Amino acid sequence: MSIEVDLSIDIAGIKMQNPVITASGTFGFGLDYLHYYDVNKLGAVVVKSITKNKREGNPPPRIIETPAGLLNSIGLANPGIDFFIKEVIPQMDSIRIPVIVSIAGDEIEEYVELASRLDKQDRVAALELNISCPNVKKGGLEFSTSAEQVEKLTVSVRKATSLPIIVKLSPNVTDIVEIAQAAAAGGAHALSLINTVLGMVIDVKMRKPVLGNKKGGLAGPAIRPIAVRMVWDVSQAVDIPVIGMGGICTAEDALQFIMAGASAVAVGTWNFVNPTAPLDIIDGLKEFCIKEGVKDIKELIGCSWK
Amino acid sequence: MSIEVDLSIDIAGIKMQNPVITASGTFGFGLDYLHYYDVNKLGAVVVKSITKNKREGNPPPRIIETPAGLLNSIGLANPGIDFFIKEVIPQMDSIRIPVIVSIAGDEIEEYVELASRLDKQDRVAALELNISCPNVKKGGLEFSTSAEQVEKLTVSVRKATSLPIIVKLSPNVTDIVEIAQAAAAGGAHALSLINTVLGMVIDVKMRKPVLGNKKGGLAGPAIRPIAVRMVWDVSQAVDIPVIGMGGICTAEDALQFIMAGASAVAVGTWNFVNPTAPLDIIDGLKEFCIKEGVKDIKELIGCSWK
Amino acid sequence: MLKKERRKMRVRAQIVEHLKIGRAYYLLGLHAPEIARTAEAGQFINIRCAETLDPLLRRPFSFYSIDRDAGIIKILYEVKGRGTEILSKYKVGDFLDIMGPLGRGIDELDNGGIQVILLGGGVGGAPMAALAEKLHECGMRAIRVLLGASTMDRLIPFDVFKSLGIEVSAATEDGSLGYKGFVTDLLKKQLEKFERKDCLVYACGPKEMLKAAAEICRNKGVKCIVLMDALMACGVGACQGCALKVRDEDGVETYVRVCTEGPNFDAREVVWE
Amino acid sequence: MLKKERRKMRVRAQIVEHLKIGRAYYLLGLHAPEIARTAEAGQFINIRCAETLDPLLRRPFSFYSIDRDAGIIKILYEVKGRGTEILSKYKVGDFLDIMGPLGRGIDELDNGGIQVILLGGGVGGAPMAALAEKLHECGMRAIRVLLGASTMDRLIPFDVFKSLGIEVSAATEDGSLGYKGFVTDLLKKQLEKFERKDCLVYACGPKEMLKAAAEICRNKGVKCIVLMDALMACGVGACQGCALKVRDEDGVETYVRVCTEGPNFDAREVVWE
Ligand SMILES: Cc1cc2nc3c(=O)[nH]c(=O)nc-3n(C[C@H](O)[C@H](O)[C@H](O)COP(=O)(O)OP(=O)(O)OC[C@H]3O[C@@H](n4cnc5c(N)ncnc54)[C@H](O)[C@@H]3O)c2cc1C
Ligand SMILES: Cc1cc2nc3c(=O)[nH]c(=O)nc-3n(C[C@H](O)[C@H](O)[C@H](O)COP(=O)(O)OP(=O)(O)OC[C@H]3O[C@@H](n4cnc5c(N)ncnc54)[C@H](O)[C@@H]3O)c2cc1C
Ligand SMILES: Cc1cc2nc3c(=O)[nH]c(=O)nc-3n(C[C@H](O)[C@H](O)[C@H](O)COP(=O)(O)O)c2cc1C
Ligand SMILES: Cc1cc2nc3c(=O)[nH]c(=O)nc-3n(C[C@H](O)[C@H](O)[C@H](O)COP(=O)(O)O)c2cc1C
Ligand code: FES
Ligand code: FES
Repeated sequence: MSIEVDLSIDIAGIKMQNPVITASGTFGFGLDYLHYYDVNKLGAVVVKSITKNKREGNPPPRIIETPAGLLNSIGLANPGIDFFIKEVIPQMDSIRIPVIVSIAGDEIEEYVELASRLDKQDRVAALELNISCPNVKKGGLEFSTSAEQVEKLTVSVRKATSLPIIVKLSPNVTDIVEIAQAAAAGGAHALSLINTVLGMVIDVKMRKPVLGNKKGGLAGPAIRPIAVRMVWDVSQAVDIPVIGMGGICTAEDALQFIMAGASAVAVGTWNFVNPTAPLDIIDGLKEFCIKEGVKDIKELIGCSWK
Repeated sequence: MSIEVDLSIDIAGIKMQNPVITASGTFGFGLDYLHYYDVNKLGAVVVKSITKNKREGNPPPRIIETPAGLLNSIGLANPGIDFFIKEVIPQMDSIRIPVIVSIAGDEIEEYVELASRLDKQDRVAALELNISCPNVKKGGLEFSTSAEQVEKLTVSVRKATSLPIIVKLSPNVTDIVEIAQAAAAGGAHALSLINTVLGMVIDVKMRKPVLGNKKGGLAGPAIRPIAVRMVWDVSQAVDIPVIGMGGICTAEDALQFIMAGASAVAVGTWNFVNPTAPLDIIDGLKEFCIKEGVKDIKELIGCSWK
Repeated sequence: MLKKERRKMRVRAQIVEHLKIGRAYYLLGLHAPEIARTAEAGQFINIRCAETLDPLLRRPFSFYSIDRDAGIIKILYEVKGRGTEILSKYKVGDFLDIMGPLGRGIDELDNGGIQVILLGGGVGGAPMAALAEKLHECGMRAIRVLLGASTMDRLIPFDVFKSLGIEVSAATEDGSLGYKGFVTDLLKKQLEKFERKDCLVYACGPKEMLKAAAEICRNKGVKCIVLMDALMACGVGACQGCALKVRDEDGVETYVRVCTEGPNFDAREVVWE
Repeated sequence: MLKKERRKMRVRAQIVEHLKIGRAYYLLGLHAPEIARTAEAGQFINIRCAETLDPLLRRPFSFYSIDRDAGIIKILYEVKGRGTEILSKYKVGDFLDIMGPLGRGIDELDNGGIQVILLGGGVGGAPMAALAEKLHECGMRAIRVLLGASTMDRLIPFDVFKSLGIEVSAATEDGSLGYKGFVTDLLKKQLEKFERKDCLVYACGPKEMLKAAAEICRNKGVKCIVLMDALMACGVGACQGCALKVRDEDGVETYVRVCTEGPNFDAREVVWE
């Protein structure tokens, strides 16, 4: 009964053995989960967003659970590009799958500098531009909500590196398609969506927001229908591949994104609950394909609207 | 121990004995729940959106459960204004609290016509302009995402009626504050937020969207943090009162909205699960005030940022 | 109408019986005298299966039996997804938050002379048990029950019908019990045998089965009442979520609410899509 | 470091004991030999309390006792909210999805000569039980345990300590058992009695208590290790959610992860806000 199923996928030259990757910020530098399973079974790893300088991040509390969701205001806490290149990359020897490095900045120049420095790193398979982190006051929201800025940023970064560029979009916009098209026009090789949805929880006993940073980004299963809708809209409007994410827990969830038009999917918040979920999802995708007689998972990409 | 707590609130001349109302579209015409409890204990009732002509609504399936949420594409199914005035209003005799009538249209002229017809109805305490229903192709989204259109609409409706006007805002925008300010500038007496968040669920067995209308609006606890964030932002930016809604189930949830700046709160999806929730919330608000020594709930409005 | 609807209520009902039936079904008995008092065959209750927000909504289940004297109602359910999975974990003595009785009961039963066929596919047979009891109570004796399922494990129990002296014929797709094939084949045969039109068919089960039954009955000129399924949010008529397309005599199509105007409909009105 | 962390794992552990303790706490015993093998006092496990998506995250609980030979670990927990409420419903024989051992264990125990005080506020006393066992195992005899709570029902059981021959002093805010007042008052008195600085205090409990204990120890020049609480998402260092502000010797402030760099910290490093 067991037929061969082709789960492999090539996104902008990033060759993945399967379409299941980890979402930035939920998997550290790919090292924290090495103890739980063989990370090399994934399609790729996306690391926590890196900035030029070390960032301490936002004051705690930084996370609060919401109904089927997680609100966070980590604030891009990361050791900075120097430490990343000197200390983290050498530790990544045991990771043999593509490593996608997420970068974030306050200004275009910062992205450009990060990109050109990472350009020289062999271990880096692609760059993801995090233009949509809602937890940074400067930059952040501006980039992600202005089509013009997004295009300009993408063009600038492309000039600085020959690495494939993935632009990660924010859901906190009136028209995500417009932003997606701007990124594509700027030369993005692929798009990631969605980042977190702006939200807030108030502690009624203290009469103030729970999070130290007041607002945070909502992730997890709660936002899944929002993410599926956006992947559906964007993937029909652009010619570059889309990496879908937002509340993916199971193979069925992953299939929703693939059928909505995603070429690959990323697991975020659910890693925290079930660290081996990405593996379960890979198995589940294979099983689905076998049962449904699908020889190549690529047949399913966008099949709900094609 | 039992001190007197003042829960009453006056929103744009709508005098409510307490700040707990029902959200449009989740309480029918206030008649379906008459069997479960005394609806007259609520602050007010908002009825299902009415359009000029009878609308059959969207093809089924119209609802699908999501993690801690409900995605719906009812499509404004309603019997139209004639039937509403002739058949429904007379049945509302047993309702002695303010009845707020939600109206929706494809064009400004339709809103104006609905407003002027309802202007003459004694049973109607106020109008809520549903400019944000994501389930109608024409109109709907356009109004709600354009500050200019929202202001124009509000100005036009104000001319047609002396009833207080509540503009209900959509969360599917980059900057809800801008839209809120436009409604205020146009003469809105109050704002309701939020309406549902655009979303989609795909049936992976059928390889197509579950809902007959493909996309729907996400409501329920899942969207609560998004709603609280928007109430927080909007209520600090405008001088008119805000009615908060989105995933309210308990008194604690209601307090989150009040502390974020809402003068009243509406219960939507949760009515379906717990029809007496609005009463439990009223009791819970009173209890909270007693415990915390709050004599007038109005003291709590916006207290998390004041 | 309002008077009738006033009977709807929300109660915490104690579980008095909870048994696994065959490999796929559970029988759940609830002490809910206020609901039992007015409940009718064909109506349903809306159960809150979980205390958490996921799954969020209540789940609808038809009455399988109604014992007014004892104040006990029963449902027969299949574990389909998360709601019923959680429901199956409850123990005798636990309490459940239920709303009911919801929907219209079946009330066209006075025509004593008529021959009645009760058709149930899978767990769709459940409401037929309550209906059989009601018909029997009304003095109706010309009742036949046709039950179908993919395999014998998925047939609902026959005992309720047998204890009323009602004949049951079964069909399984794999032939593990009774006729091998679809239960609608049995319906066809039965209607051919009758050769008379003053027969009334009640049917509940998967949509495809209902559609087939509707067509068979239409061809024979026999009236068929179908109990329709729909995804429901409120169950009380407030949300318009459970829309079903129907066509009136003039061919005008409108949507009706399964939870309020139904769940039982004349099959000729239903627009099968 | 990597080698040590490799010991972390995720297992389905069977419940071997589940008792209500007093009015507020539960004792939960789990058969998890792989985790018990390497678990250290001061570390914790992350339990998936519900199978649904609400509550979503795991919940962290410190080891209350570790029995390597039997492969059994125990936690003592308080029902605080929905997660622990659901947890309390599990029965002996059920399985739980747990991750562990997480965080750093307490490993500064070799200095045999030192006098140790274990300070626990409310359910914060739980990890002190595992610590007492470990200290005793290491041959340490100069141990005193100070437990505090609002009322006697909320004191953790003394038996673990008593069976090791360790003296326990209790304080309750309402005076229902032991000293009437804060357990930090007892700490102050104890430290005054000692009049020596080669004493080590371990403390776990509400933030206000830890802050007070830290100050008392600082004034006396006594080292104090605090077990910090934090809202956690991953528990393994990946999310940066459990940030705690610390200040190094040069006064430089940074955030560390309670789940990875902690949960135990030198109280002098913690920036109390
Ligand atoms: C009026 C009425 C009476 C019913 N009576 C019975 C009965 O007596 N016994 C019985 O076993 N079942 C009955 N059902 C169906 C029952 O409500 C569903 O099986 C149940 O809601 C599934 O819940 P779940 O959480 O286990 O499944 P979910 O996890 O919600 O879904 C599992 C699968 O079932 C489908 N499903 C979910 N809800 C429904 C629904 N309301 N109707 C149809 N499919 C659904 C989903 O699309 C999915 O494919 C009745 C339904 C209606 C509308
Ligand atoms: C390293 C560590 C070890 C712990 N060890 C124990 C232990 O041995 N025994 C024990 O009873 N508890 C322990 N806790 C606390 C325990 O994790 C929380 O009480 C539990 O997560 C509450 O879950 P809940 O779903 O019942 O409450 P929720 O419904 O999530 O919340 C109820 C209340 O508790 C607060 N809360 C929720 N999660 C936490 C948390 N992680 N820390 C502090 N407050 C929280 C919420 O803000 C809210 O006010 C420990 C926490 C940490 C970080
Ligand atoms: C704790 C946390 C930290 C995150 N950090 C980042 C980040 O540094 N860069 C980024 O692009 N996205 C970040 N994200 C967003 C995720 O990558 C992902 O886009 C989002 O969480 C939606 O997926 P999910 O619902 O599966 O978590 C973070 C999300 C969480 C929950
Ligand atoms: C089934 C359903 C129907 C709705 N119909 C309407 C409507 O007709 N007009 C309107 O303004 N809002 C409508 N809404 C939106 C609600 O009024 C409310 O704004 C939204 O659901 C958020 O609140 P909740 O999370 O408490 O449900 C509807 C919501 C649901 C779930
Ligand atoms: S389920 Fe809400 S109207 Fe039928
Ligand atoms: S809880 Fe995720 S880093 Fe500590």
